[in-house]
Amino acid sequence: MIRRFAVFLLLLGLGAIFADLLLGYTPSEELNLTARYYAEHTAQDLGAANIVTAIVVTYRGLDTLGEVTVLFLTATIIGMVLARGRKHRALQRQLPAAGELLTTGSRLLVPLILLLGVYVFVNGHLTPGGGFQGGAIVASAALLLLLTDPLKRFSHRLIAVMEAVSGLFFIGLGVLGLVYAGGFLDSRVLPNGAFGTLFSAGVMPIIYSFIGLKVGAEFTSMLTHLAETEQS
Amino acid sequence: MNTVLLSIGVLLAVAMIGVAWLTIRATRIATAMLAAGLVSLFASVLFLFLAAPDVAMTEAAIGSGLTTFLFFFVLGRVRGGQS
Amino acid sequence: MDWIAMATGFILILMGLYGALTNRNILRIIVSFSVANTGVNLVLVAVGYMRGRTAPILDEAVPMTDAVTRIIDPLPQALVLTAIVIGLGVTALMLTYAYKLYEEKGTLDISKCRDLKW
Amino acid sequence: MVSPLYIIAVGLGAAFLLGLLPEKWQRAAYGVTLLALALMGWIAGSWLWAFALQGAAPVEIFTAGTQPPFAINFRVGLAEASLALLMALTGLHAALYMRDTLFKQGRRAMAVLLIFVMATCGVIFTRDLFNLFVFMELVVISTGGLVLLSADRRALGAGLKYLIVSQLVSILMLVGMVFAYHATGTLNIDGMAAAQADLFKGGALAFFLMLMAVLAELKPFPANGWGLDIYESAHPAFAALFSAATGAATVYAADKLLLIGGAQWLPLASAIGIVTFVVANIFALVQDNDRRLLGYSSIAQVGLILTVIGQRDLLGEQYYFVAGGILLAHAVAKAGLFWLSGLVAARGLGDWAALRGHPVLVFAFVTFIALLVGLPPFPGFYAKWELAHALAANGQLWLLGLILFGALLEAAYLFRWFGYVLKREQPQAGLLLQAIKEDVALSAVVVAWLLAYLWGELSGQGNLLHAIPLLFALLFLPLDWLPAKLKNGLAIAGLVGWFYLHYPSYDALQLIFAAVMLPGGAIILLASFQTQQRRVGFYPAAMLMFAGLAMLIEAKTSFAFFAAWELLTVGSYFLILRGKHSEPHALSYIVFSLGGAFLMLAGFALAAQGVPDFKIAALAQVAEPFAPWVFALLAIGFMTKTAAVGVHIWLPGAHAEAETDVSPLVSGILLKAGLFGLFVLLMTMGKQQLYGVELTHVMLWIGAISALIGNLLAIFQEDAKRLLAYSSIGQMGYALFGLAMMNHLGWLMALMFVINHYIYKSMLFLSVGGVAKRTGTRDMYRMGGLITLMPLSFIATLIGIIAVSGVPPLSGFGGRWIFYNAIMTAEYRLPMVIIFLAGPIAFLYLFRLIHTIFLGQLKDELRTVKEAPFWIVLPQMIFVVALLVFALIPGMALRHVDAYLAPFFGGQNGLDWAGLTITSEFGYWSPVSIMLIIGVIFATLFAWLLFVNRRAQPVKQFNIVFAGERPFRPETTHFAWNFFAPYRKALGFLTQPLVTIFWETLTELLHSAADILRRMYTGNGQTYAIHLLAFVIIVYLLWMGGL
Repeated sequence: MIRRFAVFLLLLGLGAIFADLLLGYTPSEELNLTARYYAEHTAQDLGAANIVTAIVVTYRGLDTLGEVTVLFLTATIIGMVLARGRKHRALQRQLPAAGELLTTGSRLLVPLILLLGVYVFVNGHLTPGGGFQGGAIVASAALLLLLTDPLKRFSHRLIAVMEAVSGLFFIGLGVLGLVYAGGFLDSRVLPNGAFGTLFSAGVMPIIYSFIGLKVGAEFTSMLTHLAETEQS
Repeated sequence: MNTVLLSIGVLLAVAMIGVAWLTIRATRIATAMLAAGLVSLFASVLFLFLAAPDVAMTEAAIGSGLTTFLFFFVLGRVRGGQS
Repeated sequence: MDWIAMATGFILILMGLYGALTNRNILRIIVSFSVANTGVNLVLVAVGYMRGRTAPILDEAVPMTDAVTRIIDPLPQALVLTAIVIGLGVTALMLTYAYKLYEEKGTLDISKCRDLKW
Repeated sequence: MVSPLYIIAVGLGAAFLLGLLPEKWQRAAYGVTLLALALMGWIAGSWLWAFALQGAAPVEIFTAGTQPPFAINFRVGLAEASLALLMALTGLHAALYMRDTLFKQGRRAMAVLLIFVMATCGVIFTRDLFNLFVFMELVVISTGGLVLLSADRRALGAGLKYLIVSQLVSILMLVGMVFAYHATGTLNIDGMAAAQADLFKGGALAFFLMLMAVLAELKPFPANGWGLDIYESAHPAFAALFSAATGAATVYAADKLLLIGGAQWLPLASAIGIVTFVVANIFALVQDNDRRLLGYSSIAQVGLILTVIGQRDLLGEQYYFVAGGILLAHAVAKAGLFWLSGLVAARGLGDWAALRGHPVLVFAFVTFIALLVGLPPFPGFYAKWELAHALAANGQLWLLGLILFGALLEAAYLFRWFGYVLKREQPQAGLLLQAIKEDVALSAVVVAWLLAYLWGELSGQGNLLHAIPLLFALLFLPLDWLPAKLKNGLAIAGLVGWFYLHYPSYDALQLIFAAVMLPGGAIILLASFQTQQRRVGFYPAAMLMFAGLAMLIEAKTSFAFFAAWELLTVGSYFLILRGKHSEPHALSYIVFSLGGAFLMLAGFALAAQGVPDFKIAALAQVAEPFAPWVFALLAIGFMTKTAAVGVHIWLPGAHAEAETDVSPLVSGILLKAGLFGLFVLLMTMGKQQLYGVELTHVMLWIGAISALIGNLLAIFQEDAKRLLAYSSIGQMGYALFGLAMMNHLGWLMALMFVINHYIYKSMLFLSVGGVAKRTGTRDMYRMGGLITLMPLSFIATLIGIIAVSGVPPLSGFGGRWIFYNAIMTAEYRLPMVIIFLAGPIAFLYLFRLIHTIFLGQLKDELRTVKEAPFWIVLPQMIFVVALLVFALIPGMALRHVDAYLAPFFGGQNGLDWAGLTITSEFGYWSPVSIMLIIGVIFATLFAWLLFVNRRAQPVKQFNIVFAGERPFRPETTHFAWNFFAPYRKALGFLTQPLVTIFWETLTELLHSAADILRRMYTGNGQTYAIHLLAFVIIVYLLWMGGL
């Protein structure tokens, strides 16, 4: 009870800080310096229609690399934690079979979901969405498969290789930018191409695709590791 | 800013706070998790209104989708974990 | 709209923290934090929002030349994207920890996990 | 040079590559890990090379081919490059150290390690706020993974606590950041710093939240329970990383962030830092788990660095020198200690005694402790010096005081720990030696000494590692395998040689002190020929003390003086610690000495007022209002060494428990360092008044009381060496009194005491030590009748006590004579009475030495006792001769000194030295005739005694003993037991150990306060999160409320 009261009081203090921020907030009428630069230059310099994507992939590509690394780390640590002390006797529990409807449905849906995921990340530079969203969609296909058959095992090897290869390509493209263009992760390694088309914005769509693959692989890895805990 | 949009916004906000209340005070953990996912889903709708489609998609896919699944995965493994 | 979102965001943060700091069950703590994270994302996006403007995606509706006057600040959105993913990463990691702790101790009560102190 | 981005690329690329390798290829994966870390280190190292040696300018590195505010940029300069090198090297060492664990956990663990190191480098390089956040999150998450490499199951809980706290941190950070962005329109750190005004118009709160988030990662008090848990439970190699790498990276992040805030936020950083520093050190006092102790110490050190960051503007150009010195010293020492902790099997502090069998590891341990405490010649010493001067010059005296107080606490628990290592019983568990782990730990020792050299070069004060005395002392470390006799010869040659080469350049005062300390030390060292075998550790310690003394005498600047002072303190501490039961006494010695040294540091800093290269002679020019304070601080510092009453409690134990040949070293010689300091002080600063009180007058009283109390305490001792130790307190009281009289004869008498006290106290300690060695006890009532068995020791003791007590004909009388002359020229009635009273008391205890040890009946069990070993007797005989010579012709030394002192007192000699008699305005003293007269009296009495003794009838022992009853404690029936019981009844109230009680109560209070307060660390992760929130709110209320 004391704890609740103390927390309440402290949060009241934090609330006061927040209230202060809220009341002191004046929405800006004009784009600030940074945003104006993005609005003016993104399309010309990088050839990307989706400015958020241009920021995520190129201007702040290093953040994104870090972000992908966060997922990689999480997936790796989860694998490490759950591998630790896992008993090796594979206890095959008999589970009730998933319903016919679900099984058939997932067979039908999985390819479609995968296709959607790929579409989302390949078009990241043109439309909303991109690697992360696409990756999550790809992972949801895996999730669906896991739901229909809880004992299903994905090849860890395949996931790991996909994770590693896409990660390496991401870095490799970044380094290419460093060598052949203006800096690390500069997307202008390839020509910008025609604005608004699929093959435009330099290597941006390629990078975003690798991000998508990597994120998908990492999510899948997390999910399968957690799913396999059933074994023990 | 038209009133319809504004009232939808207020409605969403109220809904979110209500559901968030459920998250922190629900008796069953499963309810709390579901509520947290719902908060996230409402938020992604709000993001759309805030002209942030990228964020909306991400929040929907990752925040409310994957996260909630992760929660339930673990919940299933720890069988409630209530002491 | 931005005011509503921002206020809601702040309230969600406070509620989430309240939940995280008063619930003893580790899973509930994690769930509460995810609510708080959602709140943070709302605040972030709300700060980038500008009335009467559209999403920072150039197409026929928003031509390149009008971009400066038509679109909202894209940067906070990019930040939120990253924040969401990082949030997921941390959440997943905490969940794994919770699972492992449960395996070791048979409980998820955080006040029972006090082997290290002083 | 390769872009630092490659550090990121290599780290990440290798981590991803590990995923491609088959699970079985452990070796390949490990190879890739090592290679990547080495490559990262090489890149950082090449930049460091360019900046440090080729003077390259800092470089901005753009990403995405776009200018900074719009894209993320890195910056690499000297600080970044050296920190990145630190990260990569500690990472590489961690990988080497954890080889077994990494092999067991597989490539995943290696990938996490790589990402950890990469992320810490990112934190250092990036100039973008959000990017900083991303890298910090990576550090947090990889910490969450690496914590689990521990064999300790509790690490899981610690990791979870950390994640909970970091959630809170990231919420604060993000909210703050977006509002800061809103206010300034940029995320670039430099851009924000440029737009500072906008930021604070838009709400300082945004910055406040960010600052709190970054500071929270620095584990400020009270929001640091989670950090301690990680330190305690993590794998030692990771704890080393967490302390060295994470600590350094986060500190640098805080530094960058404060750049945005600007000057007005610096005091906040200092305040948080200093509170953390002091409180963490207090809590560490009661800690018995080694890793948790190191955790507290890490938190404290980072707090100190934060304090320094807060003083950035004040330090100016010295900022990187000071902050970098403390930071690197902390990182290397902490990493080294954590690595060592992996070699020790059990977790108690006492379990480290297992190191004792391995001198190299003990050396490593002591290096790390010295590095951490900031003893010369390590970087922390130079840094502390500069810091103290900057603070004192700018009136930040409270801060300086708190820093020194915290540093003293830290030294206390670290040296206590070192005492355990050398003195505690070796535990069963012992060591877990593994060649690679040992090598990793020892590499930190190498780095420590390299840093010491580097900081010496950079200091602008002269590199201590170029000082020949110090090098000579250090030379004995590699020579420690030689037999002791050989080393002893070398040591004596060194002392005499140094004196021979340098004495022409000394003035009279220096000459007297140098003669006592160097050739004087050599004579005492003759006694050391007596020891067999190797005597590991003795010579480096002894020579370190002598090096300090040699450097002290020649010191021209305050820096050289202070450095010499610290060296001699540390050396003598090691010497004292060698005694069998001296662990607690050595600790109290070092704590008091360092406390005194810190006061001196403060005094010098206050005196210099920012003047670089402050000359000792310039003390004379220190003006009001500083002068009296400088005087007081320095005087207390010196009086700590001379064991004036109030700060004397370390002395009896330290001197009594020391080895036979060490007691004379620390009593006969070491105490003189304090007198030397007082001489220098009084000669330069003269009389000072504080609040209308004449400070020398206070000293006079202290001297008188010391003389009285020291002598009084001495008479009630049963332990012969302890008696002599207390006697030293009294003797030093006389000297202090003489000095404080501030007249010519007073000073002359003090100088005479320097010589006399050295001779007779060394002699007495040696003879009593010889007796104790032969009889196996130091309790006087267990001895008796040794005159026939140990005649030479008897003669030495006899001569010694005659000299001490100041009766004619020996030099002690000369001292008294000058003394009484001096008093008569001054107007100090009451203290004069006290000091007169102290005289006869001295005779009471001295008489016991002869009476109880050498006269009376011989004990049965002592019948086979032989004379003390030759090498112990030899120096005593030399001293006997010296005393006689000095008694005959005191003018030999003193007339020069008299002439030297003359200019201070109007140019006249105090005494007339014509011929063999010495004349003052009150009378004359003719040593030769006195000697003759006394000789005649003595011969007559002796003949009569012999005549009388002829008819003496021996009585059988035990013929009337006990009357058939066996007493409960047989020794109480001995006539010498509690010999002065009547006096104890009369004067005992004066000997009540009030001072001891005072210091003990103070320590006790600190300890119990620490023990109660640290219970706020309940172990509950949620509570820790609440602590963090409370920290934020409290700082908000205190700081923003007043802003």
